[in-house]
Amino acid sequence: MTAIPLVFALLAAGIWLSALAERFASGRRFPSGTVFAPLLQAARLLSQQSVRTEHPDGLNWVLSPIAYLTLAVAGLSVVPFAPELAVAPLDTGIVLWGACEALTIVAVFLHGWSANSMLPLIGGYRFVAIGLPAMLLSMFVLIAAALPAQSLSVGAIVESQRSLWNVVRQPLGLPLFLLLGLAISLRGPMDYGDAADLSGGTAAEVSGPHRLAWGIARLAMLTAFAAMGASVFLGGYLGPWLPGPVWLALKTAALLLVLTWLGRNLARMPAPRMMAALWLVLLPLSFLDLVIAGVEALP
Amino acid sequence: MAARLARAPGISLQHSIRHAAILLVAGRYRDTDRSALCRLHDQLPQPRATAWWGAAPLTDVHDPVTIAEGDDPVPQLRRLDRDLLRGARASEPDWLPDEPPNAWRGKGDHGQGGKGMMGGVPYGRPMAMMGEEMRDGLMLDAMTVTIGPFLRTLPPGLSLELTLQGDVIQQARVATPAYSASGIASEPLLRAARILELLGLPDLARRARISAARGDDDEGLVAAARRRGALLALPADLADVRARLDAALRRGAAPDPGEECLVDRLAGMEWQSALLRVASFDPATLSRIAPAAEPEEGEEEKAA
Amino acid sequence: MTAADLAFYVLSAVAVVSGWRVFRTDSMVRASFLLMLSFIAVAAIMLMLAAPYIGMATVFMMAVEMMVMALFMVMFMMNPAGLNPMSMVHQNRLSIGAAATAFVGLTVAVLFTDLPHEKVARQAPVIRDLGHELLGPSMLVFESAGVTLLAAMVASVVLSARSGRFGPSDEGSRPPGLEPGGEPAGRVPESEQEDE
Amino acid sequence: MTLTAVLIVAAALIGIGLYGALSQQSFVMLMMGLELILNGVLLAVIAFWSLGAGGPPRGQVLAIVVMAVMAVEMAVGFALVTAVFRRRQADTTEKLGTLKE
Repeated sequence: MTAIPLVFALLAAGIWLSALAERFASGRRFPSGTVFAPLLQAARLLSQQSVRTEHPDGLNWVLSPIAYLTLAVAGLSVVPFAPELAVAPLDTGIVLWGACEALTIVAVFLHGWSANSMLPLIGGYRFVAIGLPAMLLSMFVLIAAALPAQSLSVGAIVESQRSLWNVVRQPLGLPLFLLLGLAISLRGPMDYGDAADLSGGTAAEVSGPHRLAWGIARLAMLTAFAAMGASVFLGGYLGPWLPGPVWLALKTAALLLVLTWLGRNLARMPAPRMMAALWLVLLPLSFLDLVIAGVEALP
Repeated sequence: MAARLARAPGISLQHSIRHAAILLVAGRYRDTDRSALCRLHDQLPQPRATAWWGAAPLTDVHDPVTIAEGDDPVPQLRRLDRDLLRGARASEPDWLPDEPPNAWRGKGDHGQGGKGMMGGVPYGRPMAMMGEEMRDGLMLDAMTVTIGPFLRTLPPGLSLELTLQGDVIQQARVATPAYSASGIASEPLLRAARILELLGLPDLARRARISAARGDDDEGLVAAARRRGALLALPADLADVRARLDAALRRGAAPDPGEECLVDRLAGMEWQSALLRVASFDPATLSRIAPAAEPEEGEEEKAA
Repeated sequence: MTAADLAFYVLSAVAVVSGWRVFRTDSMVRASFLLMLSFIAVAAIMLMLAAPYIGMATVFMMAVEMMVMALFMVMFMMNPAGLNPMSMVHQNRLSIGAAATAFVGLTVAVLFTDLPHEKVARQAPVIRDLGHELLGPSMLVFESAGVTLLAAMVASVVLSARSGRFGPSDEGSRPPGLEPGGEPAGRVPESEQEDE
Repeated sequence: MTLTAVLIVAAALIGIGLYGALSQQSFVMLMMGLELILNGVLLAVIAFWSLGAGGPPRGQVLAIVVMAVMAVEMAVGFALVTAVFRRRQADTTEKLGTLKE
């Protein structure tokens, strides 16, 4: 059961690192105490009023950030920190992760729906339209990664990369998977839920502690995704000299930084264009990825 | 004016009033926009404060914080923020009575203000009614809403009355025209910054704003925008926006859109594309195609 | 009572109660997600029944399905949030009677049947078995399901898309004439028949 | 957790689903009833497989077929609802008195 504290330590470190990376990436100068800036921001939000809109769907309004955060934790629970060291070393690890992806879309939609306001609702709607195809192609990519391992368990997928990491073996896999990461953590080119053109989208009406909870949940999902991506494509805990959990943390951090950079430096196209790109270009690419994995798996 | 804030350390401009702590009213505003300003203010979460930078405070505001037009607002804003957080300054009360747009309490079959399935004003607002979807002909709910005049993604002062089905605009009407702009407010780079923000490139937008505030050329800007896919992201039916963004990044004159009417062009467009198109016009063109500009100047932004 | 039994009772209660609430809430969006909750509870029971793949896949599928359902609700239904409480129910008594009959009948059948009791072995490699079965002896079944899904996809696009082969479907599209300028081929739409 | 108990839960789900399918006017709600019936069926199939038949691989194949049926029902169902709605603005069963045009 040493895995449980490891999960929460990784989550906390990931949230803090990505909040910090976000600040550095923005290129702003900060007066002092930059390292603690996320904490200060959190304290500020805690002291603010949590405004309620008129007649929201009260239950879902409260539940959606909680569900989002829970899904991040659940997704992280199948990631192994060392051989046989995961909170839930399931045989169906990546199916569980897929279920978490799908439910994340539900959580974001509910967040937009429950505010009873126009911009959040449009954000929720748009996110579903883009999120579902993105999730679909991520599943193909994950199945391709499961092929050489001959198992749906994340631990087995990591073990199958002892000779060669999946990022090399299946070059299409990681880039396509990163797209999904940008989508489910609501950032940059795939942020159709909380985008600036909707004044914050599903989060446009939240303030104070509620906004803090939503922000933490977003970063937690980003961390969970990065850990998953590091395990499936970058060999997870595998690596010389250092112990497994350290390697996983390092690779997770690297993916976090890549995602943060991509999120701030790629333009977001209008939703219909992105929709066409997802269905007509990227989904066939994920099939191609599956074919490549299949051909390689031939004895 | 707000372009000058782009460089200020520790101050970030927010997209939603709910995310802000301080409302900064920069420049003059129209008398007709007063009620919109009050509504905006009342959506600020507490503790909250308003600063008037080169703007006349509303008469009934108690103890207003005013900043002269030529002054640097950053030190004052910082002090204000610190006082608010420490409780040294009381949070501002609502400026408008907190009441729904229509009375609903106790009315109707269940006290929710509605009648039957679709009638009445449940919880203060009428329900969306069916209308034909433009692209597909399905009868779907259409909602009429007004956005602006202080929406950050629109040019200051412009407010549009939109009939929306999902994120597609069925019908548009200019409710109030944009403020006419002169000096720095008509700087092309500010327009480019707004477009870049709509494209999800906040850092590049900030770079453009800083360059606009300095009033110098930033040669790398076009290349940087190109590298990040800003021009590529615009689809073929937004080719005019692409051309105007390219021109604005070079601080050049945009190609003349000719005799087009803005609101007609917006019908049938999806939300982000529509905002991109609105943001791409320079103030002079905008006042021509989205008519009846008034001789005032002003900008309003939110700072935290 | 073991912890597993307790978990089973709680999950069953969640599945049944949320299934019942689906038809009792005014908000259509809540209704679809209550149904999803019911499915998730059933999926958790299936996990306890040593069917991890089917359970997880159910959650995955139902999350997507109910999401789409919620969107359709908001699209098609007037008053999707249930702001004006309403009752859209017909033949209520008959339905309650039928439901009660079905439940009682099935329960009686369950209670009075001599059910076999052979549990799945604890360490059985059920997922591997499933994979070998699907791509081995039951391949025909599996492929039939796949082809059926493909047919359903084609059918749903044909049914729901507006653009017909000869014009928008809701305007009664008809194919061109067999010879240039001739009478349009195909069946004459009902509406035009009445005009003649 | 005996086979009998699980089957009774499945029966309850089927009963509630039947109520929904028969009583709801709106097409989409009606489909929710059908889904709930299939939910009960799926649970019963897995219960028989796990607790009754000793886990033969074919039992899970049956469950997969049930899931495919669910997906087909949803896809074709929604397509039909869209088609009918486009043609006649009908979203409840009462508005569909006839199958003609």
